[in-house]
Amino acid sequence: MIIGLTLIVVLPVLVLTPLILARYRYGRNSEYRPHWAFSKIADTAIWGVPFLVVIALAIVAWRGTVSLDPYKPIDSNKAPLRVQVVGFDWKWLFIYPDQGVATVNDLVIPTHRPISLQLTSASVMQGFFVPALGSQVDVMNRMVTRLHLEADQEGEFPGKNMQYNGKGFHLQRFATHAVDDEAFQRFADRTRRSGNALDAHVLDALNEKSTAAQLTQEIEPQNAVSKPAALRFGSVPHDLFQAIADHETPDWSSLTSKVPVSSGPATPDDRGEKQP
Amino acid sequence: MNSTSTRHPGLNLGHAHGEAHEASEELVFGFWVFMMSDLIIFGLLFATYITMLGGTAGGPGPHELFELKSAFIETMLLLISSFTFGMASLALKYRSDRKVLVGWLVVTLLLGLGFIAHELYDFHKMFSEGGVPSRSGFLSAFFALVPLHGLHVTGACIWLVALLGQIAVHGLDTPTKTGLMRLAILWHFLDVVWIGIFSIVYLGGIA
Amino acid sequence: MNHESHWVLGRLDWSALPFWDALQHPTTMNIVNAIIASGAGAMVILGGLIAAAALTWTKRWRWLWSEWLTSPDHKKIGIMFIVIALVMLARAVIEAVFMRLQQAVGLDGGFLTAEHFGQLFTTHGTIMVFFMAMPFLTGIINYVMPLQIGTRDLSFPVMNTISLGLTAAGAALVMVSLVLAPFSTGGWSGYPSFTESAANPGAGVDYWIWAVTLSTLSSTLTGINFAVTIYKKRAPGMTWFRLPLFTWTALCTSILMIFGMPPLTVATALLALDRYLDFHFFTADLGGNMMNYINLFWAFGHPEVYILILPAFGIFSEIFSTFSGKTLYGYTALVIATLAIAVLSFTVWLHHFFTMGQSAHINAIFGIATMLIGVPTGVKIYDWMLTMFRGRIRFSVPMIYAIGFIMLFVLGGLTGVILAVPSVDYQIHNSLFLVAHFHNMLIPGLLFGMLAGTNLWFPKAFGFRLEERWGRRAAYCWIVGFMMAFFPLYALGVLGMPRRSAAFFEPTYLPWTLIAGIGAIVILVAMLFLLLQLWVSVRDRELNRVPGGDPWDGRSLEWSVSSPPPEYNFPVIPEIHGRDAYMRQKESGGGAHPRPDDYTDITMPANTAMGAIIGMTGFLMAFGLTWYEWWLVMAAGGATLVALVARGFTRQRTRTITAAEVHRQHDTWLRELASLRPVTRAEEQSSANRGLPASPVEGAVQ
Amino acid sequence: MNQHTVSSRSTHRSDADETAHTKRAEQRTYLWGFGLALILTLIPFGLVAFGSLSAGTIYIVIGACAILQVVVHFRFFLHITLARNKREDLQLILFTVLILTIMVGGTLWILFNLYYRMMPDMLP
Repeated sequence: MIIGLTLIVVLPVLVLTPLILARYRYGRNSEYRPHWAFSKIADTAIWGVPFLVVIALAIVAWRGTVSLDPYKPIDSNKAPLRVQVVGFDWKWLFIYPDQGVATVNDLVIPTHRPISLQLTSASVMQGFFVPALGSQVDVMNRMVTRLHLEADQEGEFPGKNMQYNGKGFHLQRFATHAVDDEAFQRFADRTRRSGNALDAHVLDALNEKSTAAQLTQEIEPQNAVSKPAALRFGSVPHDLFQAIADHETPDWSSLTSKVPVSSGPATPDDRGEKQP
Repeated sequence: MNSTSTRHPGLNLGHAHGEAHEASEELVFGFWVFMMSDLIIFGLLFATYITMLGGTAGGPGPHELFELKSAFIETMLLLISSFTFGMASLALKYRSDRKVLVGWLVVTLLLGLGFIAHELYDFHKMFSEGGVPSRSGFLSAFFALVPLHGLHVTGACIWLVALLGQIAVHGLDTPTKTGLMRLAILWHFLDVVWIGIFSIVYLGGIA
Repeated sequence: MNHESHWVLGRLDWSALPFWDALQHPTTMNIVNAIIASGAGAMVILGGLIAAAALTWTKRWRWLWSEWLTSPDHKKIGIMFIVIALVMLARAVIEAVFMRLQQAVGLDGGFLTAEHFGQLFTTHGTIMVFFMAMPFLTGIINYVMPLQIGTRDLSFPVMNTISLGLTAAGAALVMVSLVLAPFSTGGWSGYPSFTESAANPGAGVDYWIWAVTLSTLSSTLTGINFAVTIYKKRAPGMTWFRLPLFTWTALCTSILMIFGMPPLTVATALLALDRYLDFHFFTADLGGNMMNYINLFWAFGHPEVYILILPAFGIFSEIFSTFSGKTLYGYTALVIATLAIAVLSFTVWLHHFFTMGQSAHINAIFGIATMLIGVPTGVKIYDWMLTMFRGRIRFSVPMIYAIGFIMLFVLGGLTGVILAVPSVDYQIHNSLFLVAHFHNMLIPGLLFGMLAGTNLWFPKAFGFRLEERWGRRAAYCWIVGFMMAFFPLYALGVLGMPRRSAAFFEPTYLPWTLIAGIGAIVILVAMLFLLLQLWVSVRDRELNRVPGGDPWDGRSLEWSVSSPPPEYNFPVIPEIHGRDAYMRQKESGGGAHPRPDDYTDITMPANTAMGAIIGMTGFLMAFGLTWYEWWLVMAAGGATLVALVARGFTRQRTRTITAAEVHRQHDTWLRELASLRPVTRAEEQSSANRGLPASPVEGAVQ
Repeated sequence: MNQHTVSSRSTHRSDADETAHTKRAEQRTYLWGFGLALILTLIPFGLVAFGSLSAGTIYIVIGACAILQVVVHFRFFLHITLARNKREDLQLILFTVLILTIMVGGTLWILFNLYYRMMPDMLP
């Protein structure tokens, strides 16, 4: 659509320029009018047509921008899944506040269900982007941005940081696993049962400038070789995200023990859309 | 008379100055352009200051740090100095006795120095009350905007001293005259910027 | 990095040497990178030594000082600006080739360390914008604009030398960073908080800040100088709507410099305050936020885009008209379009950060404003096509660049409109699509314009034409190399490859990065051909000499004087009666070079060391600030103040060239002119072209 | 201009009178300017120091007085007028005001919108 409209202006240049060059090249004795410098018809066309095209484009752009605003929740009959994203140097932390779990560089989401993301950075500015799922958005220290995504099919989609943040920048990648509802539930349960606690020691390690592989080496040396960069935490301070965004200490006392208490279904309630 | 004023708009030496009047044409216009470029810098610092008003980070804010009295004294010093520089410009334009011109210039210089001294004293007091630029974003913005104006006044004072020196060495020749013209514009311009600081930073902060 | 400051050396110590790191950690990769970095540093030192040795050998130091470095002549200053631009272009192109090669083999690795790669893209961008593009266009405007409006110099010739000095100082600082490393890795836009001392404590960002600041000051002064010159120094009869189009674009560029540079000055100054004095503008804590930096940077950055592109538009306007043997189509429309672009360019800066999280309505409004700029730009393109329409088009080197420009630039415009739609930008922001887009605008737009302008005006400046064959080869290589190097980047961007990636892990990228790598090599070949063109041209200069001064059957005043022009440009200031002043004179049949009734004494500005002094003190101050050598900063700052005050006390500011001398020089030239054979355009590219065209209509028709 | 190059004794005489006259007029201009500026400084100062108006009203008064005082300075000290023959610097100043409005207005608009959406604690 946008390209088509723009081509109305661009294509004549690409076609007519070679024709003019061929016809009026020196020595070919085509019509020569060295003082011809104005034509009302031509001027009306070259001002008018681009102007009309821009008006059309403006309407398209306005509508698209407003309807595809990353802050705008996606219409769906399912309640959105809340995920909180923190950009560290050079890895991503994903917190599932309603499931009480967290992962590093491993975003597992159910398909056909809106995902409501809150994002911040614990370091410098970064750009959160899963090309296959839609918009990117900048994440910044002490600020919380929003993004709404939805996966239409199952699969593994690469995600990246788009904003340069130092020498580990190109390694700051993560995998998005879109799975069905049950698989997601299994992931949440298994993580809650088996994962480590995201305690002060882990947060310190996250804050260091390291890639996910180096991080795994540090906090789970036994797993570093077998499944690098797939750290999962079954217990997370309930205010971790907001504490990071506000530069405060999380409420470590809210950490549960490694053995999980069985919990109800992980459907978020209305609180989900509000900031804690 | 009219034909000359069309060529030399704004602050000017007057046709009677012949060569200097002609030479000032480009110089003064160029200086105006420079001032306008400088004004953009001030404008953006004002904008930055306003956007940083919320960034006190728990530190002292306008109410704790600003004193209306000293801001008023500084305003008066600058306003009077603008007037005295105006008198100097007239003395130059109408070829009054050189002593009259130098007299007005010295008065202006003293007022300018008084302004700087008072401002430094203000900053000193703010510092002693914990109002240092490294305390918060708000204070950073304050200490970028207001001292930059102060630096401009300092520069203008140095320029004024240099011009007084030139008058002593070379007399009132064309370069001295055009220099005084441009300094006049700078001086009045700094007063205009101060209106913004007085109104937005001090009055707006305390109101 | 040692943060204990030595009282003389500040923070400077052994670790600043480019091979230091490899000595400490001798891994293969570190050694490879150290060799590359040390080689670059060695080239800087060697280049300096060779230049110094050559000057000493040929006993040219005095000549350099009195004929060039202290000359207030706008023509010489223009040439020196262009020399800086070309040296810096060579460095930045080599860096670009390294980056493309790294990405060509960058699947899972590559040969450059991420740190080294970060410095490469930062210096590449910084140099290309501030030390290649800006000096290049400043140089060309400096040289051409006063000749086009019929005046003898700029309004403020001494300030012009200071502008040159400041740009040279900034360029020198960037060059020194090769020897005493490192440079910033924060990209040419230097976003905090990555560039804050918390994340980047080293000297790199400080190098960047001061180099950019020097360049910004230089450009602000240049803008003021140009604008006042065009306002106040036009020849009698040169009314606004008789100005050549290049001068119009020069005026708009200078207005953009005057009002567009201050936001950058503010942004870098506040960043410096953060880094040096612990202020909190853009830090993550204590009430700072980096969003204002990004806002300020692009409030400069977008006008800057048009600072870069408008002079090229002006050059192309001259070229299309001259090499089609035709009046420019739609002069008034072109002027209005230029003015519209200049004003609109201040209203679109937010489109550089659509993804930062502001409301959709703000994004949409700025997106639409961006598209609006497309209208006057499109009008310009069509005006150029209609200029060629019904003309007699000659394919000289400038025209080849111009045609390459017009075809490629509209593609860049197309992708620009795509990026201007915020919802689309969310998909491709900060990807290689963006990189491809702005290179698509700046290489065909700016760089082709500058190279075309160099080919066009070189004979004016040096008295002989540039060789055509190598010129054409260089132009074709530029066009092909550009397409190969940057069209694949569009694809990579759509595939989601982020810009500034040292390496990648998706095998699907590989074919594209390989093609782009080959394209970069072709561009390197183009650079080589440019060098060859220059060498062959200088070697065969007698064959291509154009003493007549008008090799292209030119239309504006600069072609009416000898090549090279006398230092006072015009023996007698011409009287202007219409657009295309010189062509009008040629067509009127009254003789293209009338002999004036009488000559008068000409007063020219005397040589001055101000530019050299301020350049030197500016460099030392910036260097001292970068390495925390406070004594140096104080000394250089004091010297600057003393120099400025002392300049105020000098009175020997001009010198006079007598009427008799002017008369004698003009006579000599007119006699030489009379001996030349006028040539038709068919012989334009042959050595028969001595710079005297046959009468216009007949010459073009043949 | 030509009137002055042609100088006879009688025109010289009237020139001197005229000069004295314009000098007085210009002095009056400066006095007027000083007086007006003083008043426009004192009004908001007095209101802030001693008045008890609502914050909104005070901001409006401060803003209005500041803008008026800027105009006064330009008119009486810097001699920028609307007279037809002085357009060049007026154009320059008006263009600067336009650019300032765009840049400052845009900055405030963008940043406060960003604060509102992303860091509400920065809102004053």
